[in-house]
Amino acid sequence: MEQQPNIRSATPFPTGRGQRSSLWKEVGRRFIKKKMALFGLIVLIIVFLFSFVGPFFSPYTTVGTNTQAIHQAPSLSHWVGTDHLGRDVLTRLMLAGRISLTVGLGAMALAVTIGGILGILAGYYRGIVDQIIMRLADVLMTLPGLPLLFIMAAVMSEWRVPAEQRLYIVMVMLSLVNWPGLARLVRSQVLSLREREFMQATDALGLRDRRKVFNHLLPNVVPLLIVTATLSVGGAILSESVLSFFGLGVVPPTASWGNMINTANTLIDFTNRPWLWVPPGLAIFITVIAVNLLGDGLRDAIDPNMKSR
Amino acid sequence: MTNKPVVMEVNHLKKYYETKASFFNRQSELVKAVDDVSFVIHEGETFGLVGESGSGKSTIGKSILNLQPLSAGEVVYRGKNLHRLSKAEMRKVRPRIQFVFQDPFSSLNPRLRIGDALAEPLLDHGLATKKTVRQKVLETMELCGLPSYHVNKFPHEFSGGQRQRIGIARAVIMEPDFIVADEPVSALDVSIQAQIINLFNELQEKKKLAFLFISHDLSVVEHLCARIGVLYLGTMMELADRDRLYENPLHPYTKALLSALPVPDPTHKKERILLKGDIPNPASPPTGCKFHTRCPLAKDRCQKEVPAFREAEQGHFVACHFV
Amino acid sequence: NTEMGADDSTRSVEENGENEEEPTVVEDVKVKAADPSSSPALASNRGNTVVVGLQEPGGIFTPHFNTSGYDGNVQAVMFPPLVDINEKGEPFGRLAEDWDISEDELTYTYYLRDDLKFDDGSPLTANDVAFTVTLLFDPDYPGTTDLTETNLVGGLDYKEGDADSIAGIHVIDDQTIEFQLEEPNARALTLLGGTVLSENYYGEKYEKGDLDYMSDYHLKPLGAGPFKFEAYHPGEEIRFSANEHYYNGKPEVDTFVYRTTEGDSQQFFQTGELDYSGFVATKDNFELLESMEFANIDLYTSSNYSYIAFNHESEVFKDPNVRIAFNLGLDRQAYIDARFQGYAQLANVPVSPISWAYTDEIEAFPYDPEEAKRLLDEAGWKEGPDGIREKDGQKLTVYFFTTDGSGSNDIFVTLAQENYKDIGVDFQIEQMDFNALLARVDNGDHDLVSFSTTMQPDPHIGVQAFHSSHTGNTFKGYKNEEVDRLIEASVAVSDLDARAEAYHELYEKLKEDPPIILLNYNKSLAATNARVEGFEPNGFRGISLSLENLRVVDTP
Amino acid sequence: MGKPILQVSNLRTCFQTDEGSVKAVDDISFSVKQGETVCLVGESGCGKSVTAMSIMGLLQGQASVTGRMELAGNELTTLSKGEMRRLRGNELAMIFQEPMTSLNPVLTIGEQMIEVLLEHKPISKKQARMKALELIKRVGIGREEQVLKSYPHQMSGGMLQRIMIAIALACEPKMLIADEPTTALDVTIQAQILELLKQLKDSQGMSMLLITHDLGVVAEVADYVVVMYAGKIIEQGSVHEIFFNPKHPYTKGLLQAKPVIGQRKKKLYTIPGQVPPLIDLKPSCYFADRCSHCMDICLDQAPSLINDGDEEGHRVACWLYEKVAQ
Amino acid sequence: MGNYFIKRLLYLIPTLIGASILIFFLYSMIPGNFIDSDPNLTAERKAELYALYGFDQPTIVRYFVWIGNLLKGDLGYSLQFQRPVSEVLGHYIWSSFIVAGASLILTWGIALMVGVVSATKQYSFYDAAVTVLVFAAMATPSFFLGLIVIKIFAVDFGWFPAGGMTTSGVEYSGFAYMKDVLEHMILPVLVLTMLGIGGLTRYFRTNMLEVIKQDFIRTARAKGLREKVVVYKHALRNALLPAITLFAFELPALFSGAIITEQIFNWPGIGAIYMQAFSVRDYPLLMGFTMFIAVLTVISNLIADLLYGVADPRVRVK
Ligand SMILES: Nc1ncnc2c1ncn2[C@@H]1O[C@H](COP(=O)(O)OP(=O)(O)OP(=O)(O)O)[C@@H](O)[C@H]1O
Ligand SMILES: Nc1ncnc2c1ncn2[C@@H]1O[C@H](COP(=O)(O)OP(=O)(O)OP(=O)(O)O)[C@@H](O)[C@H]1O
Ligand SMILES: [Mg+2]
Ligand SMILES: [Mg+2]
Repeated sequence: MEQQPNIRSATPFPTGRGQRSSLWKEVGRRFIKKKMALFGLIVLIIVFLFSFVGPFFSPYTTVGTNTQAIHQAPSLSHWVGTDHLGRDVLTRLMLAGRISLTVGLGAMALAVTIGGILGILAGYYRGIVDQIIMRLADVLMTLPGLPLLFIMAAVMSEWRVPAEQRLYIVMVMLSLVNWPGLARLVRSQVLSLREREFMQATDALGLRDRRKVFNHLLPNVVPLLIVTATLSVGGAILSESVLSFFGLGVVPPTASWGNMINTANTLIDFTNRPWLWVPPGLAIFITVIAVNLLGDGLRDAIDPNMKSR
Repeated sequence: MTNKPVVMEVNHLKKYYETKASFFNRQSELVKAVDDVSFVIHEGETFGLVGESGSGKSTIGKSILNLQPLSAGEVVYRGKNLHRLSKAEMRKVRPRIQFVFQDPFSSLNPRLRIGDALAEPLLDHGLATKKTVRQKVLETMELCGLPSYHVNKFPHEFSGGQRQRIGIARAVIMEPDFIVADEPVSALDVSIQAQIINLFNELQEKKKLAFLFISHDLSVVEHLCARIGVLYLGTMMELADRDRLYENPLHPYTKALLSALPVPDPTHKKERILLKGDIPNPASPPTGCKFHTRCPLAKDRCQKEVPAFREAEQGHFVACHFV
Repeated sequence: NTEMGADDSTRSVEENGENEEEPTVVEDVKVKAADPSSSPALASNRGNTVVVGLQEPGGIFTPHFNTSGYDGNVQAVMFPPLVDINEKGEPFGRLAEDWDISEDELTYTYYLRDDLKFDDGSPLTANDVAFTVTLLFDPDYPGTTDLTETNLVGGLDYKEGDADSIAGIHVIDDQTIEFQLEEPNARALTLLGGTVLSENYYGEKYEKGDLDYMSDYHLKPLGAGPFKFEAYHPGEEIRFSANEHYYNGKPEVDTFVYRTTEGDSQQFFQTGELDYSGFVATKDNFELLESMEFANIDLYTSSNYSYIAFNHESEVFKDPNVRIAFNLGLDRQAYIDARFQGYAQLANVPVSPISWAYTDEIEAFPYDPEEAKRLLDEAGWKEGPDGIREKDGQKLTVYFFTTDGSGSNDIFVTLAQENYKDIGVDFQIEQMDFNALLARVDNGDHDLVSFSTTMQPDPHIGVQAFHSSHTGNTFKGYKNEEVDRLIEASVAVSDLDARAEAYHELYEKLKEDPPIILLNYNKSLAATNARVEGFEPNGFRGISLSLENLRVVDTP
Repeated sequence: MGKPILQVSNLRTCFQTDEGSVKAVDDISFSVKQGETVCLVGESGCGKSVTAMSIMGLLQGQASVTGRMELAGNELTTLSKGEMRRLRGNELAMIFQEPMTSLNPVLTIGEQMIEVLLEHKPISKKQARMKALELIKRVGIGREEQVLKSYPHQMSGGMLQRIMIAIALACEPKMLIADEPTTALDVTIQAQILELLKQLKDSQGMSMLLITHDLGVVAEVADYVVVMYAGKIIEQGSVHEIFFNPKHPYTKGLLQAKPVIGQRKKKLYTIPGQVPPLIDLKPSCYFADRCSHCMDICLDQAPSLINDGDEEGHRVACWLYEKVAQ
Repeated sequence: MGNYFIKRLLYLIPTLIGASILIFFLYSMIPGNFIDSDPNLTAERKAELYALYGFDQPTIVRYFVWIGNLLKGDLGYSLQFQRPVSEVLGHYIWSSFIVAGASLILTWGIALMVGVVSATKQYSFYDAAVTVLVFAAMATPSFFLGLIVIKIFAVDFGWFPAGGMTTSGVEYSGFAYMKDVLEHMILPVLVLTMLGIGGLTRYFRTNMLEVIKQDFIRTARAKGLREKVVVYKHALRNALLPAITLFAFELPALFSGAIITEQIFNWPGIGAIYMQAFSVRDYPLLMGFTMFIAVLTVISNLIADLLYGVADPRVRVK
């Protein structure tokens, strides 16, 4: 553990108190100016609080089936009604949020990590490393996504994974499908960064590879990663719901927004019991919009076109 | 002329780029960016390289410092053939030979503070410890005319001239004995230009550095360089001491350059040699003397024969049939 | 208020589980359309054509060769068997006018109707029957009809040896055919008296041991049913026209269409694309159909049922008391009520209540968690610190495999998990598609697995797999000599009363050593656009028997 | 020299940015006479290009432009969008700073030249083509047929710069704004282009506003010089006056800093410091903190542009001279 | 050209070999097979059938048999349909194609329009409204969108058929048939379009906003060109360039069917068939289809590169 490639360790100049604006502070300042993005952030925070803190305020338990109170319309005791097992939809909505948000963020983080690292490696080392990584990505990209998920779901279920961990497998599956595209994106960015003069400058200074990659390449790929990441969060939440549609997502009775909508997959529920599908639908919609607004804002804030003057 | 030791010796340097002519035409074109150029630079000397945009100046600079592979020729730095060194050996030599990039902004990592950018190579090469590095960075910044309060700023917070000085500081801080400075002033306006020229003069005096100074501005080069080479389409056209070159240019291209240089004096109406035509495509350079398409003196012979690069007077080399 | 009504019908179970009231199960009913004239124009303008929804078949319309059950539905339109079964599960003659079973039950003689014709006008004779049975014993036969069970004399010689014909088949004359069995088997009547392939047509290129050529005929069926094949548009529809050569006379309807529908077909019936459609029997669907005033509704009990099978090779379930505890510990009635709201019935024996073999004298296991706990304790499964039972340091965790846990089908898994947790069982749910489920059950990866039977024309189908000699994998490891004997007895005679008695005894035995957890008998819900008359779906054969009686009436 | 063809008065251009309001051009006035070449000089970022763009009316939606700009009697700020459009490229043309990026990469040179002619002149396509060929010849590029069919990337920087000039000249404008038309070029090519512009001025009586920071170029082509610093005009006068009698310390500094062949010095003169950021400037002389003659008043009051009396048209904005005038 | 093309084609080989290996082994890892899907089979019968279909051989051997047949152009024989895979695909792919094609055209058309308007009226009400709508479409699960559309347009209003490709029970031909199919197409196309439009619209908007900032647009304005000419001739053309790659990427999607949408609308497309084949483990069909898509993907990547080169005069592939 001697020489960790740590960006901060190389900083003998701790940012002084105040006055001088650091890059991130400036990003923050610009970000706050973007009203839409700020709005997105606030909404997202609310959604998080709703999901992770909300259930503590609910009088209903996590599973709490009650076969005497099925399909009740919204009332004072059940603000958004009950489902086909008499469970409180609001409580389930909050709990489902934990799953959906975790899957969304987790799948995104994984895909971004895998795609980011492989993309950087491919772009930086080129040659054989590039060939191997990119051919792998090509091959994965030739497989249509949904079938691939199916296959993996079937295989994983054979490996008897405990129910609590299914969630993580869904995340892994989604990120496995998504990384090749991201790796491509990052790679092309790195290829062009490589040609930038500041990378040539690191050559001229004779820096070690590790330093080049971690101190110079990585920070410049981060904005791209942030934007793709925020864009893919929504996608992942939706994909989880698609997996649920085919019974491949999280295992019931665990709720996710996706499988909550699924319980209303007949025209009868659709027409007669909107409280079953409107809340989770709205939750996904709001989250996706919030995350995308946030992504747009972050991109703008981080990429100020680097105006020279 | 000088008996100072040679720092850098460039022999028959060639650098060809392969480019694809068009998408469906797979026959790649060979851009002869640098075509057989030789010169030496002595200790403490500033060698100027002039020539219009695209004539191969930066390419020479980068090739010398082994920032890109060569097509042919050799570069010898204090007895070591740079392009034959192993990766580890090269890393040892790196701090001794430095490069100041043409475009200071693009050669600085936009997300690295200046202090870190300067400290990083020192730490990486073990030339300073974490304790001493700060002092060293601040000293160098001072030397290059950057007040110490800039140390925590990001590149985009500087003006062009300041950035250029950061680039210079980054080279100087390694205490090299040879620096390639690639057009450090041509993108700047006059007052900043002047600051940098002054800085170079000072450094050279204080640290006895050898420079390869690349520029296309003859008036700047005159201020700085002891010897000057004139490049046209990757080929050296003329090479001489400063005074000889400016007082007695031999090559018609050098003459044209000097005469075309606008003089900041509205009353000065001088005779100007107007060249005709455009700079030829470097992928299909003219046969014979590369300059013949624009040369006022061109004869049939120039189309066919490549003029030799010969010593016309003592220490004054030129490649022209008519000198 | 209908919501209240639902509450009334939902039964509540008191803590002690004793104070049970009879559950309310909705009676089978037929409801006439309130306003036939409200039929959508799309249907009313269709003329003398009837359209029925069907899941996409595989496109193999040769009987015995299909791989998908939906192909079977298509075949049923064109291929009547010699002997069919009626709505009570009793055999009756179709192509065969009558049959004889010898005293020793080893000789089966079928008497075909006079003048039988395939739909191209060619005659249908006993030779065709012989050809069909022979074909099914061909070593290269790739389908799933398995006649070895009938113990036909010479069948195995043909299949595995080099006999070039089957010794037990005797064509007496064009209308009479006789089969010789080695041992009696009550099922032989319908198995041998199945659908008939034309020898002239399907057998033209037949050579023993090579059936590859058959695939050329899969999309060009030649049958003798009420309708003959017209056209197949994969993914869209299969079109039939009335068969003038049908033995019961040409049907009134000119054209019959099976239209492909996946999953929910409500919208298609509602918009008039379908004249007849089956629905999942639920309160929701029933009410919905009532609200469509042009719909004749038919609620009937099907011959299938749902159950949960144990993995009998698992140590946990070797002890019959543990299996009984699992039966007692599950509040099946609550599940059925929540899921079907009265539109299904708790199963007590492994045969449908519409079958002649059914009895209500054997009681279903009650919901009795206390007794379940006691049995588990007795079996050595003691409650651990986390509430989950343990034995020899091993937790009582069971893996339950199911295909339908998603969407609104999560009712069972959710409730079962709660119920079993109450008695100290950690119930883990594994959801997968049917094929994977079967493969993994084959491997014995499961502890419990949920199944629903197909329609069961014979009660034997429901129990045959409990026989220890049965090599099917689901009940591998289940062995009870008494049960074996009773199963054998139930097919040893062909008299239905005698068989019924044998079954009752068997069911009693099975309750003591339960191989499965019975869940529910299903009901089926069907709706007909009132412009069509004659649909009489039954729990054994669906609509196939009534197709020949269809009639389009002008809605007033 | 004739009457003023372009009269700019009190032009102010402000950009609203996230950081605040950028006064890129701050209350400037000048005029260009018929057939005259006015040079706009100043350090990088002092607002030269923005001035040009404001006159062209190309900043709509991005910046607030106020003031009066009169072109041959037409008040540009009151023109409708359509009228302004008809004027642009026709009577008022502009050459942009960066030829490489200023031409559409996916259209041929020909298309881009012809479309402007078709837009403004009542001629047929064929005639427009002929005219385009002629223009290419005029700016000194041979092989005109071939050039017409080429895409921008197939041309060198110098050729593109001349094509930009050709496009600007296509409709024979009365007024040409050339924004650093030679910065990217080699001195030999630069000389060619300056020569061409001079010829046009003489042959067509075209007026020109030339933006540059190269004092050599100014000396060669300008009749009149306007010196800008941080969005303001700090000095203006005839080319002679500016070069031989500069008043403002900044102008003086600029002239001194320029290295001149044959006049080698040990150390070049430099102006210390740098241009202040243009955001939220307080009233003061913006040059004050770099000025060696800085006085108290310079720090809290902006000097106005005054006529220094010496010669018609030589004006300077500096407190040093304000005092003299008083 | 020729040389380069051959080189590119050669590059495809390792990718396709990799894809074939991955496809084959992934599918072979799925539990279950065709024969297992009948629970009533006895073990003996099962073993017989295994041998009959060759399932009893080692995976490697089966891979080589499969790839060998593939190389001969034989995609295999569908177990479920008892017909050659190519024949089955040939039938269903086209019905998927017409829906996907129609929706592709619509999606691109609308995305283009939105891009143009957003670029010319950035931050306007219109821009904001479109953005929200686009996000809404992006945020709706496909099956759900399908349900909504069926409920509203088919059941309640009865404007369009609820599903299928033709009206059953009637025999149309010629123009009437086309009209019938067209009517049935509307809803699935609508759903597919709404699903696809989100990303693309964002993409075009960004592209247009990027292009409109470029210097040459300023030049075009300085030339006094009409705004329409500036936007459509100068800006749009450049904004479309990077989309060409994207367009080629969409090609395989044209043939791969929309599993969920097709299922919901009963559209006789390859997506629905894929699901069905999956549920009975019709491996020859599954693998044949997946391989077909893999080949298409690889080819369209190639086409994308080539097209880009044709469309953008600047492109010089290094
Ligand atoms: N990576 C490259 N690939 C292909 N051609 C190149 C490459 N780099 C430079 N060239 C070509 O080589 C020639 C010389 O380029 P170089 O950058 O050395 O010119 P320069 O003299 O430094 O010009 P400038 O004054 O504009 O910096 C030019 O024609 C250029 O187009
Ligand atoms: N769109 C814009 N938004 C905000 N600020 C701008 C914008 N365009 C220009 N500016 C600012 O206006 C000032 C003047 O810019 P301008 O381009 O006119 O400088 P210039 O004198 O032409 O410089 P150069 O010699 O480098 O071309 C600069 O500080 C610049 O940052
Ligand atoms: Mg250069
Ligand atoms: Mg400018």
